[in-house]
Amino acid sequence: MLSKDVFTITKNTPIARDVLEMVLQGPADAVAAPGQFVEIRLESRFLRRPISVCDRSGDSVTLIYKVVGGGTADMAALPAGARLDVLTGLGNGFDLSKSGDRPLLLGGGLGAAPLYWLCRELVSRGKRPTVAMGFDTAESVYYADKFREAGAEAVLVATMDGTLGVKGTVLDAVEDLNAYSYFYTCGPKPMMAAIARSAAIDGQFSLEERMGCGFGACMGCSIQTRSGSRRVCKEGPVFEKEELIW
Amino acid sequence: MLSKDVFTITKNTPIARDVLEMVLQGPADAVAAPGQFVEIRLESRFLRRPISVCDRSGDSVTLIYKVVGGGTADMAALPAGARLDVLTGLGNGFDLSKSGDRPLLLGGGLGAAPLYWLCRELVSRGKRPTVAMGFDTAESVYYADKFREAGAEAVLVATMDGTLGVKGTVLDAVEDLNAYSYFYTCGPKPMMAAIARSAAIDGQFSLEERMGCGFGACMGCSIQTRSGSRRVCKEGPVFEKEELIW
Amino acid sequence: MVKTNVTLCGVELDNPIIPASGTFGYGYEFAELYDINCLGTFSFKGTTRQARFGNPTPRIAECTAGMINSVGLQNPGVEAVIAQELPRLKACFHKPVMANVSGFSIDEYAETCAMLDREEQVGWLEVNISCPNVHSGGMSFGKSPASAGEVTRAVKAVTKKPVIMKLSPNVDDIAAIARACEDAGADGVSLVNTFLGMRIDLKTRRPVVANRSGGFSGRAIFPIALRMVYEVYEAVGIPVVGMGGVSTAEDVIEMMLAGASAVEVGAANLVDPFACRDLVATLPAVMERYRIESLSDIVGQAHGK
Amino acid sequence: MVKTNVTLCGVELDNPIIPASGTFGYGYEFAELYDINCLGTFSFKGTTRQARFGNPTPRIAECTAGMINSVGLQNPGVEAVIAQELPRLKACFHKPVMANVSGFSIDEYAETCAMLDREEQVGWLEVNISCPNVHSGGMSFGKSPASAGEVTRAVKAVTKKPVIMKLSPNVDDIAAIARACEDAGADGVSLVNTFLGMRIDLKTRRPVVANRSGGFSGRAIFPIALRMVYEVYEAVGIPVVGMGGVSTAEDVIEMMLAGASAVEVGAANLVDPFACRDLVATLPAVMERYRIESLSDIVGQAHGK
Ligand SMILES: Cc1cc2nc3c(=O)[nH]c(=O)nc-3n(C[C@H](O)[C@H](O)[C@H](O)COP(=O)(O)OP(=O)(O)OC[C@H]3O[C@@H](n4cnc5c(N)ncnc54)[C@H](O)[C@@H]3O)c2cc1C
Ligand SMILES: Cc1cc2nc3c(=O)[nH]c(=O)nc-3n(C[C@H](O)[C@H](O)[C@H](O)COP(=O)(O)OP(=O)(O)OC[C@H]3O[C@@H](n4cnc5c(N)ncnc54)[C@H](O)[C@@H]3O)c2cc1C
Ligand SMILES: Cc1cc2nc3c(=O)[nH]c(=O)nc-3n(C[C@H](O)[C@H](O)[C@H](O)COP(=O)(O)O)c2cc1C
Ligand SMILES: Cc1cc2nc3c(=O)[nH]c(=O)nc-3n(C[C@H](O)[C@H](O)[C@H](O)COP(=O)(O)O)c2cc1C
Ligand code: FES
Ligand code: FES
Repeated sequence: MLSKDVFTITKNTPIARDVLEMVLQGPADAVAAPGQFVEIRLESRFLRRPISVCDRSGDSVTLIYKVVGGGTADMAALPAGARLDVLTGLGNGFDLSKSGDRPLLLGGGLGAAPLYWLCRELVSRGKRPTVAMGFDTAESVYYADKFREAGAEAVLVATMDGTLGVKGTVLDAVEDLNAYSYFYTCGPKPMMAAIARSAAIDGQFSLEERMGCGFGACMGCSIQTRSGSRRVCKEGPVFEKEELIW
Repeated sequence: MLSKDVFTITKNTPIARDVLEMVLQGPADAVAAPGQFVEIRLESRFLRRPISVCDRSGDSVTLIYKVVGGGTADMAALPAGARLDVLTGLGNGFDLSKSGDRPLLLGGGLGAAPLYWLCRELVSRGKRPTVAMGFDTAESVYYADKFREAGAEAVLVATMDGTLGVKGTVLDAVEDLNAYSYFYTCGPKPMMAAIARSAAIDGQFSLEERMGCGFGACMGCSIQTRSGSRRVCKEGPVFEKEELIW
Repeated sequence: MVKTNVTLCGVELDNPIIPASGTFGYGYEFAELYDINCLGTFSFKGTTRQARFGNPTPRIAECTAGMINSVGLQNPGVEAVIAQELPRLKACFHKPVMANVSGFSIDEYAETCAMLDREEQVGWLEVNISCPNVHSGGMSFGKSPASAGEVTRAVKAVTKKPVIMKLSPNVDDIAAIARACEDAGADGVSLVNTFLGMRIDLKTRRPVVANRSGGFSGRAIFPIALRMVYEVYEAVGIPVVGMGGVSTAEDVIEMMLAGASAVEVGAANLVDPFACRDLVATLPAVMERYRIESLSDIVGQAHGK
Repeated sequence: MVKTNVTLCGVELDNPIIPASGTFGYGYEFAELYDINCLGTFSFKGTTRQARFGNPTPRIAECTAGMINSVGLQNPGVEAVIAQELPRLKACFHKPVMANVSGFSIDEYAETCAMLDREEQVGWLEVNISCPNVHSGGMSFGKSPASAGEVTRAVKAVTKKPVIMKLSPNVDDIAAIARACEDAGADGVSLVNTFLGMRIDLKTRRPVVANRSGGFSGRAIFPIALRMVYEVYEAVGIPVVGMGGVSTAEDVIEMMLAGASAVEVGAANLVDPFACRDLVATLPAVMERYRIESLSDIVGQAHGK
């Protein structure tokens, strides 16, 4: 259920090239599942900015975001102590019940962020997730250690330029995709399309679309799926493999 | 000459009902004469806000303003320490050379503000200005003591409801307008029109118009005078009595 | 106690606040957030004879003080609306609702309206002849007085409910179109729909929305919409519903002074799901500040008549 | 080193930045603030055959992300412009200048243009058929393709200088007007002029500007202006000068991707007298960020042709 609240920024610091970690303190009860997102209002922007929940514990919500344009640049300029108007409880989130024992988490760039809380939740349910993360270059890598500390079975890193881990895409880092029980993925479209093509196992994809509202009112984010039209913000952002048309 | 600079607010506090005094610190050299004004940029407003200079000394500029709408409400919310983008050096200012020995300064409401620096300058030139100020009610009165301290010969206060000083308009506070050597006035249009009708002596009026730019570029503030069209922001805001058509 | 109630084509509203079509779905999702019976009414998502998926994504682009959408009338079609959406709507909203209808031919408009005419909860038909997002769609009907009149007549022939024609701002002379609708029997007009607008992505060097251009709305358009409401109010004798960029109670009052009997609110709902609830709540205090006792007294007052 | 130079109707500009008519006077007052020779050129205040005082005050109203003006073409008349303004302009600006002309009859347009044609420094005639602020004035010429073509022909007959027709956005189909101008011999078109807009004062319950409505411009209108530039670029083969809400170097590039050969900047000058100087200064860095080597290469690139 959507909630609109004021949060206070307790941390907002760089953790990789153009990437920041922001911690928000406030009434976070609506943040119900990994894979959900929030919508942040910024004074000088008309639309809110959708950002995935990277982690939640108690009244604290962690976001990881990359500065790509005006809105995220505004976010990066906010000091600790600043207050933000945030919609929480948006989107469906990942379905953990399907993970099997050895799920594979595949994150590309900023797409690794929502997998962190997912990883923690899977570990706490006794699963042994493997995390594979792909980046452009070593300077863009974040959270590899955090995933390890969270109890990931293995953390595989790939960089396109080979400056860290395996050279290539996230798929190059994973020896055999189909050796796992299930996958969860979030990242750039070409990466996810490649996963859809290679995976024999089932899994879930977290999608991105330009959003008007982020809570189901405008039909701005509708996509065609095998079971008809779906709003990425409401019925998504997480969709099962078999629903998606690539 | 116009100058565009960043000023720091060192003070921004209420001094009468809905009226605040703001002190700005910064490169104030362009503020050349009493009667000039500044244009303040506010983040959430498109146009700048024109405010008369109430006083200047060194790098400090004092403004007095009334909260009447969104922009002035934004101003009132600014804390000391905030920085403002300000255009200074706008408008012609009062012509002090014509004052004679016993000038009369007539201010209505916020119109008294620009007369303060004028009063100080006249005193420093050995003149003996009398100041007459009109307000709605006692709670709206400001700066009466400051004018006295500045060396005004007399400070006459009128309020419409009689709660302070003479009951009535600023003209009711002045026994005989024509007993003075010259007048300077700023205030609501009806008040200034009444002065224009009653005055046999010469004097100067400071006008207000809605402004686009405030520095002569848009023709938004043009008025018809006896000597042709004039921009209130550039050839004004101060005009000689004989130029104006009421 | 100030009076916020107004009358729209003979139907009384508790207040003039109406979430605009396409920004409030069929209401029931907002009803999970607050009791939507606090609203005057709302205009539901533009409904067509057949189901429509709408345009490809991206469908949204951000602008200074506004946004572009190219949703393209996505809706499940009038039959599904009647069978599935209206029952859900009825469960949470107990006032007459405004049915927003679009079409691709005069017959389609008439058919869809005839079906919605039979729905008890529908209080008004708002006939959209102004959607900029569908090629050869609604917009072309709103571009000439003749075709606007034709649609009006066709719809009036199939319904007893008040018919409000929704006009496009992308025209030379919106007052002429409004007059044609009035002459053809319209009970009211609503305006404005979105302005055709565009954004280009500097990185890809291509238009942001897949459909290239889309409908621009939000705070930015308010002064143009207000001028059009003012003009149309002078041109017609039927009620005018004003919209375009409304986001504060002050905006609502300004629209009404210009001539609006009621006011729709679009993009503001997308930025803040509680926008219309909050507008309803703040309206009385703002009325008091400007010494307005009854909103219905101020309609068109800026004309000084 | 990136290249900012562009060509406009055969005349080379060091950069595409052009302060728009009515927001830069005759230039010399800005020359007191900075060396205006850094600009591509500028378009001087709309000039008419006779002197005009313009409309009564208030002439200005503020809006979200924009403003309304109802100046009404205040200017000293073409003879005084030639006798008094151009010599002062020449003293501080050493490039060809754009002469902006308005009129109330075809003859008047032609007469004024003929007089300005004899002025050496005038590089282009920008013929305003789109001023919304004068009743029965320029705007009506810009409302139909036929009359737009007529003005174009009359002006072309009296000048050898490039003629740029300045179009109104308050029309059904701006591309059709542009095409009519091209067919009549125009060397370029510039767009957009202001949108008819309005604000009402809640305290007085009357329109803010004395003339009731006025011309709305500033950041708010950018997406509509951009769409029109895009459409007109598809419709004509002559150069398009884009304007409407431009205030950053990114906006300049977006306009050029849509099809503008050069870009005018209006209201932004009023908010910040140094706006155009700063645009010229920041353009190269922004070009580099988006990997643009030469601005003249990107004109119309968003069309993907
Ligand atoms: C469900 C969801 C979850 C997301 N989670 C994250 C995250 O955890 N971390 C992160 O860094 N980014 C995330 N994004 C992308 C993020 O929303 C954009 O990077 C951000 O909106 C860009 O804003 P901007 O103003 O900096 O860019 P601009 O390009 O200036 O933005 C202009 C407009 O486009 C929209 N936009 C631009 N890029 C995107 C995009 N990739 N997806 C959707 N809208 C976009 C903006 O929201 C805005 O409306 C997510 C997007 C979605 C839809
Ligand atoms: C030369 C000059 C000097 C001034 N000096 C002072 C001063 O010393 N102290 C003071 O309190 N006020 C002064 N004013 C008036 C002051 O500019 C307005 O009160 C202020 O702009 C209101 O802004 P707002 O956003 O609160 O009101 P809003 O009504 O929300 O403003 C909307 C628009 O109207 C303009 N506007 C509103 N009222 C006026 C007005 N009376 N005159 C000109 N423009 C107006 C605003 O600038 C803005 O563009 C002066 C005006 C001028 C022209
Ligand atoms: C996302 C979105 C979808 C819309 N869909 C419709 C629609 O289906 N039918 C319709 O008549 N208007 C539609 N509109 C137009 C709005 O109802 C309204 O006329 C317009 O947005 C102007 O109001 P605003 O500035 O408050 O948004 C839509 C607007 C938006 C933003
Ligand atoms: C105060 C003002 C005066 C204007 N006067 C003229 C004019 O004389 N002639 C003309 O062609 N356009 C005139 N315009 C229109 C501008 O040149 C420009 O077309 C319009 O403002 C859109 O650009 P902008 O959004 O950057 O302001 C004027 C605009 C403003 C704001
Ligand atoms: S973004 Fe509005 S419905 Fe998804
Ligand atoms: S306000 Fe622009 S010329 Fe005076």
